[in-house]
Formats: sequence, structure tokens, C-alpha cells
Amino acid sequence: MSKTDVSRRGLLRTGAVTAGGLALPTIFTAQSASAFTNDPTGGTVTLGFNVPQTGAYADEGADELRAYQLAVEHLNGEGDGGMLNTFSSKALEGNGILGKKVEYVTGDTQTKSDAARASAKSMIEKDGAIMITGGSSSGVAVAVQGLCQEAGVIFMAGLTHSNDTTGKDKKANGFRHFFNAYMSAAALAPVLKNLYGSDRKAYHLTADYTWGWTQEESIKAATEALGWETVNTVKTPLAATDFSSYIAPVLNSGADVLVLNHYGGNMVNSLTNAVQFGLREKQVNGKNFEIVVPLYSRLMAKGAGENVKGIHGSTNWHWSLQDEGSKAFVRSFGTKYGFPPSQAAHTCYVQALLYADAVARGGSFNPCSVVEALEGFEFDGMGNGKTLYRAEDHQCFKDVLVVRGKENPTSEFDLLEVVEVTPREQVEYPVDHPMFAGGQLGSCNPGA
Amino acid sequence: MFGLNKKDTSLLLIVIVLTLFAPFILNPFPTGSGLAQFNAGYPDLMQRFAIFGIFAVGFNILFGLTGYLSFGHAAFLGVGSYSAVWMFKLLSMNVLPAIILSVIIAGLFALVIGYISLRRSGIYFSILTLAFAQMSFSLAYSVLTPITNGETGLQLTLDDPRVLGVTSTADGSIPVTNLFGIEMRSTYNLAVGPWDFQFNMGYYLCALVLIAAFYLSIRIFRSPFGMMLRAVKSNQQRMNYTGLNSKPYTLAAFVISGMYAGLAGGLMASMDPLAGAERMQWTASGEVVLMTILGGAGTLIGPVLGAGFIKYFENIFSKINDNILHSWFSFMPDGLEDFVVFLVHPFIGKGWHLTLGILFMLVVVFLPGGLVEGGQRIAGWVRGKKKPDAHQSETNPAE
Amino acid sequence: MDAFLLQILNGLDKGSAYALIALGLTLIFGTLGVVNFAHGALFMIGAFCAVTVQKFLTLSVETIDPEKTDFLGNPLKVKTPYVENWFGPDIGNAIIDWSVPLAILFAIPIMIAVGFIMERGLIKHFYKRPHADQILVTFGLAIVLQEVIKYFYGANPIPTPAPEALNGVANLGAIVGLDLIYPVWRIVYFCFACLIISGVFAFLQFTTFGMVVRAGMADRETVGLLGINIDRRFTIMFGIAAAVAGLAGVMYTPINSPNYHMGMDFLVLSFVVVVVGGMGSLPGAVLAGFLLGILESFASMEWAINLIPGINQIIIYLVAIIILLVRPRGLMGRKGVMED
Amino acid sequence: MGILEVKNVGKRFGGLQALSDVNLSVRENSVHAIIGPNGAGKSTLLNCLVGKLIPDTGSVMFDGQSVLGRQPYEINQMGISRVFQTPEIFGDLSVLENMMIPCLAKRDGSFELNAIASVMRQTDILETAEKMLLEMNMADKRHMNAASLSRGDKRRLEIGMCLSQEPRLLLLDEPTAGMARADTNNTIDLLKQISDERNITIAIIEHDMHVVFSLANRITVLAQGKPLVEDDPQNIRGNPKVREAYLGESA
Repeated sequence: MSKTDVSRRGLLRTGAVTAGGLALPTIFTAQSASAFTNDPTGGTVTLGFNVPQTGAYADEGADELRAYQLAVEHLNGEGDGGMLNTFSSKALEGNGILGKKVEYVTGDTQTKSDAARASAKSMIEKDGAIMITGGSSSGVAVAVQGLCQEAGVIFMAGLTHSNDTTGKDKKANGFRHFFNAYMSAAALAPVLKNLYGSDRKAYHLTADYTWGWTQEESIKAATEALGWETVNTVKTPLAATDFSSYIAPVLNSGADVLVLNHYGGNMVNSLTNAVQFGLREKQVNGKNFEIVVPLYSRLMAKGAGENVKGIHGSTNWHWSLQDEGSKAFVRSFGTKYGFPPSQAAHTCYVQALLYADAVARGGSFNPCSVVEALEGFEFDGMGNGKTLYRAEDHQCFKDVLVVRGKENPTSEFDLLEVVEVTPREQVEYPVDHPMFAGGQLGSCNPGA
Repeated sequence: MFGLNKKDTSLLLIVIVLTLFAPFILNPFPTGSGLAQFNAGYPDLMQRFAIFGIFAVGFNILFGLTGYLSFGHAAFLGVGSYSAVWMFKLLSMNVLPAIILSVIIAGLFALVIGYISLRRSGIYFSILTLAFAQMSFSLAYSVLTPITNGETGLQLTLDDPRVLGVTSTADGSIPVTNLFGIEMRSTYNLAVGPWDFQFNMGYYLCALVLIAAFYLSIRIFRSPFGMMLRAVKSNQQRMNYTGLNSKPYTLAAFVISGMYAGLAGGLMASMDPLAGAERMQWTASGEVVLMTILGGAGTLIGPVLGAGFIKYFENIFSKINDNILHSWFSFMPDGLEDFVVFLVHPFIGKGWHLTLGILFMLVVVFLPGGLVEGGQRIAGWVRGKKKPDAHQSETNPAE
Repeated sequence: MDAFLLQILNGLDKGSAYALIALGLTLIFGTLGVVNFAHGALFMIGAFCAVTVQKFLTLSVETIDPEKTDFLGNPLKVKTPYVENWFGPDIGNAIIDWSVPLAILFAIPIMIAVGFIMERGLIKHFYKRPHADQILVTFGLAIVLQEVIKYFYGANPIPTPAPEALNGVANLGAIVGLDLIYPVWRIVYFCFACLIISGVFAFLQFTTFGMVVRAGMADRETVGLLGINIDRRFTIMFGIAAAVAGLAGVMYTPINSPNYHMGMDFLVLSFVVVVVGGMGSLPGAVLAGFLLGILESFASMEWAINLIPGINQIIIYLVAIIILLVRPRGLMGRKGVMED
Repeated sequence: MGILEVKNVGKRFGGLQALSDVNLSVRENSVHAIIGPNGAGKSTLLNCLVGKLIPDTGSVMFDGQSVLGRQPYEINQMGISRVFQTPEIFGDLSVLENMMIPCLAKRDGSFELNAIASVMRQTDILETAEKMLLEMNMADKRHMNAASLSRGDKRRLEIGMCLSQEPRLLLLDEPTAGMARADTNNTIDLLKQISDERNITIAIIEHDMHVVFSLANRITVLAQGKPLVEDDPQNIRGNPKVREAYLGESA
């Protein structure tokens, strides 16, 4: 018997059939059969969509899953093709990937690192998935990215905003299309300066975990560069539901801007509480008190209801964008599901397409070929204008949207309006930027 | 055999057979078939079955025997995992020292928490353990990030010092966990006709540890010490007036079950070198309580069954999606197919929690003794006998 | 000084929610001897009563507005709630605006009914079963209840604002010359909690029914020997406990948008509160609720965090441990309740 | 010198002086009864002897050693076994296991981490337990669940468990309370037999005069927390103070 690394079910599915009947046990070894993990040898290729289906981010996960299903349809040549028509690369022909029909398996990350890894492992070991994608938090993204690196499959991150994902925890087999905390801050800062001036005192409330810290670090650096003074930064427990005892001290702190470095349920509650305490009507130092939410999500904005009105933040993508790619995607998605897609859905859809395209351009499912095809890849027609996958850290660079909670929404989806599209050059940073320091990309791992 | 009576020996043999042949038993359906979805014979899940089996067996030594309901046992599992990962980072990728350290650290941690918590009994004890575990979780998530790496979880990096071993392999990746050179992730694939079976080194290490842990638990159940623990549960007053000090007995049970949890945590990290803080959350502690009660508290095999049951649902049912449902029911006429899928839909995929909740209720309502009682009833029914009468079954509660 | 007063108010407010949930939990412990892990779910169901009422009131007719387009470029469908059509925009909007207070009327019968069904249909069969079985079955029930809610309402929080008139802030300190600004609805919540708590106490103290229940809590067998059907009264107490939790949930919705797992968030904390207060003691539960609420607020102040990093994350558990070690049966617990 | 010497023991609960200046001497191998009307402080005194309560004043010496401040299990290890008013046995365990536990406590002391050996291979323990079951006439019930025994059998089991430790002093707290006449007589016979056949001291707290006068060869009468008299049974019977104490109660 010989040893193999990680199991390979994909090849066995067809291999076993040829072995046939009640033949004597045949022992397969990866070395002789294939050069990389889960090499799809039949007529199909399996992708793993690992999204939160239970817990606080279940709705976001459901939207991601919808986007993936749409992407699979388009890849297999069903439906209207969506962004395949606007994508600058034309390697995909609507006949699956490299002629293999795309199939998928789904799993539940539960927004827990352990569960997400278990689910991804089962996709790799049991279902023979060649690529894992999805997720709604940075902890999960980093954990699954690490797993994929070890197992030798590609990871296309879903919604993950922490600097660490392509900073100190970056991995050669992982790619992130979503923007990050640094880019949010870089995009927001000039807009905030225009709106609120350069003489402001900011008070930060920050979710007490890694994403929150990188968000705080980024926005603090960006606003201080404008001349803003940081009055205080306070960490709030992730499990907190009532933020009143953190909001109350803001009232008499002398600050005139409150920055909420919160996401998801934390953001909904802290914003609601802040508005309850009358912060939006408050006057400090002769100026209107302002609230800023650096990372916005439409799904979460909905949870905060009226409270988001007039509040600025940044977002990766929004359905109201008028470029051809976005319009095509919104049309496909809206026609199929009856409502516009979220930014998480957009990222996941694009990630699936980008992976397929990279395989097609490289002509192989081998992760190293995919990595090579994606590194330094520049494309257009997927929303957010010209986009680059930087080779050095596998971070995507594209335009970032600054948005504001809409005063007079016309429908339940029409909650945010785009204030400014910050061009890519403004949010770029050098690879060795201190906020992204530490960690190494390593080299691509094909698994075998 | 093995110093056990006939009944216990056969129980142990059953467990040995089940664990060693798990790759076959858990993969009953041919790979290509629609029912392959229900196959659980892949390394990660098999490892989880064994690891949570160990965790639950250990928990049962405390809860099943002494009746002390700890709501913070996940803390020991978490501490075990962290210790193991630190061992990988600093010492070597060999799992043996890592596992030994996790058992020791978890045991010490249990000694401290147990010493304080066991000053109270009943629900006051439960809340004390819960409070300690939640404190560990909250701090691991935030303030202790330098040690625990917070939300992301402690993982290996390309620049770990690793005294006995290499920082990174020749091709620039992180070395993998091994037992004296045998890699935990290496897997043999065996194809028989349309089936294929996976034999994973890591799983077999877990399986051997499970068998050892299970054997030890039988010995403890049948020992004078085990009898004293049952006496603690039955009547502490009498115990004290019989010249026995119940405190060290319960503390010993607490530490032993904490060490089992640490062992499970160390194994978990050995299979997958990452330790997340959620492992210590109260829901994780609650899970092992549920496993034990579901399987049958105080019975030997029950906790293992309960652990398997819950992990199966978590990993298999959560992965069934509408697409798969449609492929199963595609033989039906279109309208009926959609209707059946619509009916089943709430219980699979994102609804796996619902299914689990319903099953909890059904089991506890209809099988008061947990899954073990279900097994006994089936066995009794097969033999055509009525259930053995109450005295018999009560005097020998450790089936 | 102001900061301290504000934090006391915040603490009383958090404490109100803890106290209301803990009160119901203790009633159930004390009367039925059941460990009810589904009690958090009752709080959550109460909150979703408010959501449901809001949904009913905003049931709308769709009319096409050809002037505007939706996100796909089709003519925009404008929704007008029926109540606006029936009563005119002013009254209609006012009714929708007051949906949370209106939901109280709706929640009381619903919650009592839920309580009765739970007790008669399920809990009743578990009186004589071990606590472990009670935990398993009520935990299963809690999961089922929250998954059902998730199925119908999704996982995202749903905004349920307070009436416009009660949505602002009030300057509480104006009378004494302090600048003490506090949200009106939170004041309402605190007063409401006090009202409910005193209502429950008065009911138990001054009615014959309450006296029998109290006697039953102290010694179930003796009361049974008097030929009084204590079980039926206990069923009613379960309904009352469910209603208290439900009302706490309804009124909580404007403070934080409800979501399907909010019950679990409160469950563990309220267990800690009940135990710190002392098993079987109603005043203990209320006292512990307010005490822990206030301590939690103080611990989140900056000087506390600077003094002991992370104290805001663990304060409740730390206090629970200290109290239980100093006072073996919590603040006001009776001997022998749930000690074995 | 008696085997148990109680000197000047006093105990106060809030405003109530439960015991004051209690002196008592239990002679080796005697059957010593402590009687008194309700509220006389019998139970308080007993609890002071076994370590459940610590008296405010005075001393309790067992075989020359003080028992004060010791835990119940330590006092038991010194050689004092206690039988409760309502039988305290291990209800979830079998009768045989109930009998084995005190034997193990006798052999291994108050704590022994004997976690690997099999219970069923502790032949010495099994032998002692089986022998005691025979003596108690309970051998046929050895596999029964102790909770399902009759009240009288539970009492026998409890007494047997205490005896299997070969204590030097056996304390009985109203051992026949709530028993039917026949069971009471059986218990009296059993205790008589024990005191005749074994080298053991018995101290008994009792309400029932029939039991006391059938068994005791020395009696202390307590009233209002104070010892009234200590004497032989025949002298107690005619003592006017005792009559007064009891009549006072019954009137």
C-alpha cells in the first residue's frame, strides 16, 4: 500500500466504475493517477459553496448561495449568461469549465471556524470539490483559506473585510475579491473631509475581535491623516446586544463624530442605540454630531430600519451601479429571484466566474495553474470598473463605493445611495504596508 | 477478557469492531448513487465521531456517575486544543507530545475549576462551571488574543520556531502533523466495485485512542472508585457518615473527565491544527451535555452513540440542498416532486437545526433512557422478550 | 457623576429585561420544578408578536406607479397599507406608528396560550423526570421554536421602532439641574418592567390564588394533601410566566431589532441571574437582575476596563462566581431547592 | 472513663439555648439511651457528636480524642457509625453494593483512587459484605435495588452497613420511628442480638419508652437542653423529675 495526501474522491468516482463489478480490491494512489487534489476526471467538476446557513448571517449566506446557483447556471450555458456577456475575458464559453459540467455541493459554516473547516473538509474529502468559496466573516475566511492551502485546493473568499485575510494570514491558494478595512478607510476619508471638515473629534466603538481591530486601525489612521482628533477608542464585546452603556459615555466626551466599527447584528444594535440616545440630533462644538459606519451592508442596513438614514459608510458593490456588468448581473439575479442582489451575492458570483475563467485561461484545474492565471490578472466588466488581482498578496483592487442611508427609499431594497465611487488608485497600498505586515504568501499547493 | 466480565467484554468488542471497520460501516451506499449523500465514511467526519465520542465518554464519567452536571466542559477541550497547537508551533509536529501536553494542561485547569466549583452542588455547581467556561471563552476571544489568536483561531504559520523540526518544508508550506513520521492526513483508498472506502491514518489514531478511552471508562465504571461515584449521586449524606469523603471523589471524577476533554481537544488539533475560541462557548458545552443525555447518561456506550448522532446531523443534513432533493425525487411526476421537495425543504440544509431539535424532543419523550434504551427495546423485541424488570436493570445501570 | 447616573439608568434598563425573564424562570422552577431552557424562546416569541402585529398593520395593496421604475426597469409597484386606505393616511400612519404598544394587547392572549399549550402538551409529562431530561426536551423545544420563527421571518434583525412620540430623548436631570439625557423608550421600558414585576408580586401576595401558589412553592405535597388541585394553578402560573417573558420581549423590540436567536442570547444570562438571586426566590431573581444589569454597565466604563482588561466581557460571570462562593444559595435562595 | 465523654456542651441557635452544660458518659459495651420530650435537644446533641454541628462550649471526647471540628467522615473513621431516623441508604445501588461500600471505607479509608481494579474482584470485601447480608437475613435480596426494599428491610440494611464497619460506637437516632409494632419488635430483637454478640457500644436516642426499656442498661434524660438525670433503667422508671418532664409535655 502506498500513501497519499488527503483523499481524492473525484477520481475514484469514475475510476471505481471502470474497476467494475466485484473485482478484487484495487488500491489507488494519487501519485500515479493525478498531479493534484480532486482532479476532475469525469464529465463534471464539483465546486464547494460553504456559506453560513444558520446563525446571525444566515440570510447573507442564503443570498450568497443564490448567487452561486446563478453563476453555475451561467457557466453551464443556462439562463441569460449574466456577466459572462460583459466580462472582458472571453475564455468561458458557457459549456461548463473546460467542457466539464459544473456541479456543486453546499455546506453550513455556522460562522464558526471549526464548523466551517469541517464543512470544507467534507467537501474536499467526500465530494471531491476542487474549489471552496463563500463565507461571511473574516475568522471563517482565514480558517478555511488555511485549510485549502494545506489540502491543495483553491479558496475564493466570500465576504471578508479584515486586513488580515490578504495581510498576515494570506495564503497562495486563496484569493479575495472583496475589499478590506484599509480600502474602506481610504475611500471614506476624503468624503468625510468634504462633508464634515478637517476639524473633528472622533469616538470609536469597535467590536472586540480581529476584524474590528483592523477596521479601527485603518479608519483611525485615515481620519487622523485628515487632521481629525481621536478622542477615544472603546472595544465592545462581540456578544453584546445592548450598547447603551458604551453609547452613553459618548454624550459628554466632547466628540462630534461616532465611528461604529461593527458589522452584522452588532452594527444594527449599536447604530439603533446610538440614534436612540439622540446622537443624530445632537450639537457638539457648534457642529452637527455625525455617525459613521465604515462597512455597510444593505441586508444589515435593513435591520436598522430608519436609523441608517443619512449615515455614511462604504460598501464593496451596490445594485444601483450603472455599469454594464452590474446591470447584467442585477437583471439575471432579479429576474430569477425577484429582488436585487446584495454585495455578498455579487462578490460570490464574481468569485465563481473568476475561478472558472482562470481555469479556462490556464487550461487546467491544477491549483497552481489557477494561481498563475489569477495572479496579476486585470479585467473589467464585473462591476466596479477595471479590477486587478495583485500577484503579491492575492488582494483585488477596484473602485470602492461610498454610500449613504437613503432619506426617501422607494422600496424595501432601496436603502442606500451611492455618494461617490472612489477610484482604484486612491485605495491602493504597497504590499509591505505595515497594516498588512507579517505572514507569507507561501507557494501554491496542488496537494499531491 | 481484559479484566472485564463477559457482558463488558462483548460491549468492548462491539466498539472495537465498529470503530475499526467504520470506513466500511459508514459508507454503505455506492459512491455514484443518490443515497451517497448519507455516507459518513470520510476522514474528517469519522475523526469527529471518535473525538466527540471520547469527549462524551469522559463527560459521562462525571455526569453519568456522580450526577454533577457541568455546563463548562468545552473549556477543557478548548484548552487542550490550544496547548496542542502551541506544541506544534514551538516543539514539533509530532502529535504525541502535543496530546500529552493537552491532557496535562486540561487536567490542571480542571483541577482549579473543579476545586472551586465543587464547593457547591446541584444547579449552583452547573452555573459555576458555566461561568468559568464563558469567562474562558470571552477572554480567549478578546483580551487573550496574543495566546489564542482570537476570533480567527490559533493556527500554524510559516514562521513558527519549532525546536524539533522545520519551520517550513522544502516547497514552502507548513509541515503536517505526524506520529513519528506517519502523517495524520495520509489516506489509503480502497475501491471495491462501485464503492470506495477511505482509510485515514488520523482516523485510526483517533479510533485507537477512543478504544483505549472507552476501555478505561469501563474499568472506571466497574471499579470501587466508580461505585463510590455512584454512591455520591445516590446519597452523599450516607456516604459522609460511612467514613467516605465525597469531595476528593467528585474532584477526581471532574479532573478525569476534564482530562478526557483535553485529550479530545488535543486530538482535534492533531487532526486539524487550528484551535478556535468557539470551541469553549457554552453552546459547545451544551452540545456534550446533549450528546450524553441523548445517548443515555450513565450508560457506557450511550455517550458515544449520542456524539455520533449529533455530529452526523450537523455534517450530513446541513449539506443536503434542494438540488439534491430534486435528484432524489425526480422519479415522481413534476407537480408531486415539487410538493415533496417543498415539504422536506424546511428540514434539510439550513433547517438541520430544526430536524435536530425535533429529534431531541422525540427521543426524550419516547425513549427516556436515550438511544441506548431504544437499542435495548429493539433487542428485546427481536428476542421476543419483555424488557427485563426494573430491579434488574436498575441495579446494573451501566449497560 | 453624570456618567455614573447614566450608567445606573442603563443598568436598570438592562436589569429590567434580565429581571422579567428571570422572574418567569423562577416561577416555573419554583412551582413546577422544571428547568425550562425554552424560556428564552418565549421572550423571543413575544418580540415576534410585535413584529407580526407590525406586519399585519402594514399589509398593503400594490398599485403601479408608471412614473417610477424598480431595479429591473419595470414600473414601480407602490405599496399602501390597508389601514391607510381605510382610515386615511393620518390615522392609518398613527396606528402603524403605535404598533409596538398595540402588540401588547395581542401578545398577552397569545403568550398565555403558548404557555398553556407548552405546559399541558409537553412539560406536564416531565415533572417526575430527571432534570437532565427536562433540559434536553426544553432545549429541543427552544431550537424548534426559533427555527420556526427563522423559517417565517428570516435570520436578519427586523426593525420595529417605537412610536414617534416616545422615540426621542428626555432630559431627566432637568429638575435637579443635571444634564441627564436619556431615551424615552428606555424609561418607558423600565417603568413597564416595574409595573409587571409589582403586578406579579401583588397577584401572589394578595389573592387567594397567589397564596395557594406560594404555599405550593414552599411545600407541594402538603398543599396537595389539603385537596387543592395545585396542578391546575401551576399551569396557570406557567401561562403567566410565559406572558411575562413575552411582554418583556414585545417591549424590548424598539430597543434592539429582534432576530430569531435573541432568546438564546438572553437564556444563559437569565439562568445566571436566577441562580445568583437564589433558586426559588422571586425577590432574589428581580434583585439579581437589576444588580447584574448595573454591574454590567459599570464594568463597561473606561476606568473599569483600564483597571482590569476584559472586565466588561466577564463581569456577570465573575460576579456570579463570587456571590455563589460567598453565599452558597445565591442572594436569597432557600435551602434544598435544586441542590441535588 | 467512658468511651464517649461529653463535657459541658452548650449550643445556641439565635435566641434559643438548645443545649446547656450537657455532661454525658457512655461506658464501653453498654447500651446507653438518651431520652427526653420533644425539643429537649436530643437531635442537637446527636449532631454535635457526629460532626454535623459544632457546639459553642464544652468538649466531646471519643476514646480519648476530641471529635470537635472534625468532618462526619473523619468521626466515622474514628469508629462511630450512625443510623438515621429515616434509613439513609444508597437507593440507586443494589443491596450488595450498599453493603460493600462501608467495607471499602473500612479497608481503604476516606478516599482511595481505586479506579482500575474491578469491584467484583475485591474478594475480601465481597466476603465481608455477603457475610453481613447473611447475618441480616438479606442474602436473597442482594441484587435488589435498595430503594425498592421495604421500610423494615431498609432499616436492617442500614444497621448492617454500620455493623460491617465494626464500629466501636453505634449511634441510633429513633431507629423505630414510624414503624409498625411488628417491625419495631424485630428491630429491638436485632439490636439486642447485636449488643449481646458483639463487642460494641450502642447509644440510642429514642422517644418510645418500650424500646428504651427493652434495650438500655443506662439512660440519660434530657429536658430543655439540660441533662436531668443519668441512671440505670429501674431507677429512671420511678424518678419523679422524669415523670414531671414527660407529664409536663403530655399535659
